[in-house]
Amino acid sequence: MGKVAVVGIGHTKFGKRSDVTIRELAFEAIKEALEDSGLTPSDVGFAVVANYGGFSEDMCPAPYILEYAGLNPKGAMRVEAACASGSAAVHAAYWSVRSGLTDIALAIGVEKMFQVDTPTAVELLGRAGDVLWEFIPFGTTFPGYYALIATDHMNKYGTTEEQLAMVAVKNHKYGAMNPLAQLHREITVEEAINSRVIAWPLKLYDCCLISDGAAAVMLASEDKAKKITDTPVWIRGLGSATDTGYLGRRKDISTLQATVLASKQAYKMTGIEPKDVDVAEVHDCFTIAEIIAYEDLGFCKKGEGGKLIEEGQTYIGGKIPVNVDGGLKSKGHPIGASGVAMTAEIVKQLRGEAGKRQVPKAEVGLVHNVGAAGQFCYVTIYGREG
Amino acid sequence: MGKVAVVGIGHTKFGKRSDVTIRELAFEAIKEALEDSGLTPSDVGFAVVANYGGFSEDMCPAPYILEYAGLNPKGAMRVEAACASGSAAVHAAYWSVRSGLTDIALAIGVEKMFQVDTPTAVELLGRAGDVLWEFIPFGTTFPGYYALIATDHMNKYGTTEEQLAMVAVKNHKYGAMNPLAQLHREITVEEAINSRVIAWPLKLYDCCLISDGAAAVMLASEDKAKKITDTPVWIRGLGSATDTGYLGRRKDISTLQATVLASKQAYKMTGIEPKDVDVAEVHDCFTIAEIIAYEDLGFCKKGEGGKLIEEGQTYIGGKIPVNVDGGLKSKGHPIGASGVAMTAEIVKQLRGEAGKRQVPKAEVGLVHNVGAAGQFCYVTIYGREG
Amino acid sequence: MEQPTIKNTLNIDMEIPQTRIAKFWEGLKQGKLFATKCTKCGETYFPPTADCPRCYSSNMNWIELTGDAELITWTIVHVSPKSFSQHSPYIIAIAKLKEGPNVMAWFTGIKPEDIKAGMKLKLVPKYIPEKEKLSYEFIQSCNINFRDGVCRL
Amino acid sequence: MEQPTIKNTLNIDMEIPQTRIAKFWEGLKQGKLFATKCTKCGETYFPPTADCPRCYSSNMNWIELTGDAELITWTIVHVSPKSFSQHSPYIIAIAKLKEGPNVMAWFTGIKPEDIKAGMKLKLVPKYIPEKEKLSYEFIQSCNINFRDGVCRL
Ligand SMILES: [Zn+2]
Ligand SMILES: [Zn+2]
Repeated sequence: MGKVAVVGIGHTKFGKRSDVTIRELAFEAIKEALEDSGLTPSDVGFAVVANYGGFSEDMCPAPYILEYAGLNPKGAMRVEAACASGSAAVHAAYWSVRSGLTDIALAIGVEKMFQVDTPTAVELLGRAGDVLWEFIPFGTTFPGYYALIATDHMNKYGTTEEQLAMVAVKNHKYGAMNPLAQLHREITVEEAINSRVIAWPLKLYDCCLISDGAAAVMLASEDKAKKITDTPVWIRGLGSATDTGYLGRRKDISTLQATVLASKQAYKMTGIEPKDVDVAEVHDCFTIAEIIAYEDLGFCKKGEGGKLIEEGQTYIGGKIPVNVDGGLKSKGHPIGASGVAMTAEIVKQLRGEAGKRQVPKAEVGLVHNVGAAGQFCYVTIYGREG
Repeated sequence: MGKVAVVGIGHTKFGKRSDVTIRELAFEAIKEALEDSGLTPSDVGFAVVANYGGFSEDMCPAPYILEYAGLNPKGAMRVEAACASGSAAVHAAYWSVRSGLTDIALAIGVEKMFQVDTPTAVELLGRAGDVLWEFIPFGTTFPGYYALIATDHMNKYGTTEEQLAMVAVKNHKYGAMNPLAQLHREITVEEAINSRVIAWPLKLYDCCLISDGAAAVMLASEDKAKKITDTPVWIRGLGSATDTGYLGRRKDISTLQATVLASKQAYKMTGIEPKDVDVAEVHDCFTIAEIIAYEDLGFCKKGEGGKLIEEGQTYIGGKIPVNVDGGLKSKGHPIGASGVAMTAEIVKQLRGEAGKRQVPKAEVGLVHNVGAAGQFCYVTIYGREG
Repeated sequence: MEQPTIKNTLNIDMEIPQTRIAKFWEGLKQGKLFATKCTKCGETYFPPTADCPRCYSSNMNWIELTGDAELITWTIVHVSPKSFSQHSPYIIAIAKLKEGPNVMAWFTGIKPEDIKAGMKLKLVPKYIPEKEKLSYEFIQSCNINFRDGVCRL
Repeated sequence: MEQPTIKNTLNIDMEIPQTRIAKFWEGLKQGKLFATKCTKCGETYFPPTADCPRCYSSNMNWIELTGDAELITWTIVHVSPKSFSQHSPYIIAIAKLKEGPNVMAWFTGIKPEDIKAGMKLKLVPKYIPEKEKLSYEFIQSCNINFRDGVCRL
């Protein structure tokens, strides 16, 4: 069967975008993806919109985004997989092309979180957890979930607060180099460790941001892709898995089983091994999440994620550069947009268009996108070669 | 490329299901679909959950439904296309199988609308419209949207309140014969016409119900399907389209352009014409919607939908039996479940398992599922032959 | 015996930016109705948009509307959403503006039996200072002053 | 000049049925903690489920829990959601029940510096009659009476 490639990308500035509505914000990304691919709305066969929702006005956002971007009457749906919604949209768009039903599909991710105040944003995010048995009775928050995971990881493997802080330092360093990032400020380990506690042991600089942002990627079938662009980036492997909603139902909470399983599927589909990955975007909603992702994706052994960042191996020049766009931590984490934006960044890297943040000779890239506290995981492997 | 078949169906009792949570309700449908197909959770490759949301506790319902039904660690996503979410799930599940990424996919639709009071349900549904330019300033409701469409259709084509009532009479007749339906009461044209006004010219009996319910359908690739069952029902054609969110942006609001375009795609894919369809499930969220669907799907000429029901042509024995399960009108309309439940009903008909409501010699069936006021439309054509 | 339930409340207050069409809201305050018109393809948008869905230009001109319109369709909403419970019944209409776009708004100051498709309407700005609420509505077209939003035929 | 915005509020009150696990809530009222145990495959569920995700049986037995548990992990939530703004900071813990399942609940009556992985906890029912609120929480395991939810070591 035919291959599928990314032939166009769009990525807005992330941050507090109180200058635009969600429709205007999505339009920015869609326009850029169209221009990047040289296509027009009439070329698109199907549009998949990723949006978590609740922060913004539309309960059913897809039609309003399509109308604003002149994409009617193209078929569309919204997909949601909590913080992995963006990757779910990329996978659904991939399926629609790979199934042969359409030649060109557009995955759009968008979120406008600053339309509500912080306690409400914390509430809406907390409700991605088990509302019945965790949120309503105990007010669990997302920093809280990852703090539970962090405490367990620290107890089991001796991971330290300093190592967590080192992830933040790295991601702030690259965020400062990325004009699209929400934060442009390098930080030190000391600053991170001394920042205020959000959910112990996680502090302010361990946590991703509340963000507004949008991204869009255009996928095309093999035949079309070769006509559209000289630099297609091929989707080589895909994997997805879920884990229990109730955290207590998991045997070991210091690992995200969904990551382990989803990445195994993607590696198997491609024949690529972790050591063959040149650059990765991993889901660093919290610093501990990046450390665990190193382990669960096979970039290091279980329990050695803390050591990997301590040795600087995930910087450009290290064994496996990770989140060299700033990550969710410094670039921002507009929920529905994130997975699509990670894809756009990997495409930039494989095209060699990442400027100061370019990983030399990047041939194979990986996107790892987690939904909620590991309830969902999507892994996608991209290559310059198909 | 390989064909895809429905190999298992599940459909709960629709109605006020205050005896169960959304998880327990979805479990009923999933269990039935597994038993019907003879498969186990471990056979499932991917699960797509359709849910509009807002009425029930989980902002991110998929993981909790998967956990409750023992479907972890299978990959999953939620899809939403307003009232067409169920068909969006069937299409996404189809793609996932057709793409070759999995052999077996499960589409699950569920909604629990009775967890909120009626004014809140009206509010949440109204917010599927254009929240910025219709809902917030003018309090548009879904009966209101379809009333605007009805007024226009009546003015243009002379469609009468009696004809609208006749749709309700037919659907109540079949609902009374369907043990899974919410209402089991036949009504008369007089009763319908004299019922209280909801959004003039639509009255109580022109409007679908607030409902709780779930449905699930198991899809399999050609090879697998033949091994699983002797009565696969093949997905032969698919189409989907969108229309503008803001109703004022449409040239003609007496037609749903998305239906016209989506059905053309599906007919073209199959080579089937409207006259070849033996039985149809059409989106009768309001009686006017069924009349317009007759026209937009090509079962009669534009403007003659009222005549078609007046002549009784959409009863069993007529030219094209429509909604002989009671439709959304009498069977109920639990938003996310509806498109999946329509699929289950067509499969029953094509298997010859519809009992008293069986359309004789049904070989080709059509499912028409509209999201919001025509913002989305999904059409799917099923056949006993592939 | 009463069955146990879990009661839960979710309350969301949001603030939706209107920065890029600020002129529209200023216009309403001043009793004027503005639409946007694409400088590239000439399409007119009401509600106004800051970008053109047709040609993707973001160079839009503001044009003042006459408010002249012709009724296409209408409904009378009796069962209203929670947030409109004190307002029902209300008449919602869609009418075609002289300048092109079809617009949805309340149609006020009219008896339902007097409404007919094709009748001339006027779209007028509506400003309720005490509620700081800016909106617009249809009234019957007439020649006398309707600055206070009431049509005196 | 202040930029215009549209303010909007959405308020949802819902009531979630607990009919099929009514015995669990009655148990809490009586100071007892119940789990379900599948009669077919023997799996124990807390929070209780009316159906078994493992073998799809719906024949579940109710078993009373001892409450004995061992701490796995914990956090102290300082930044809380809107609906918990008056409660923070609070300690959330996950502990393994003697009967098998891991449970998440608040851990009360303890100083953060005294918490250690592996420590013995007791999961106890909690009933606040004036608020009609039924819940459960972890306290430090001890031999004396903890009916009022306070651990007196
Ligand atoms: Zn233009
Ligand atoms: Zn069992």
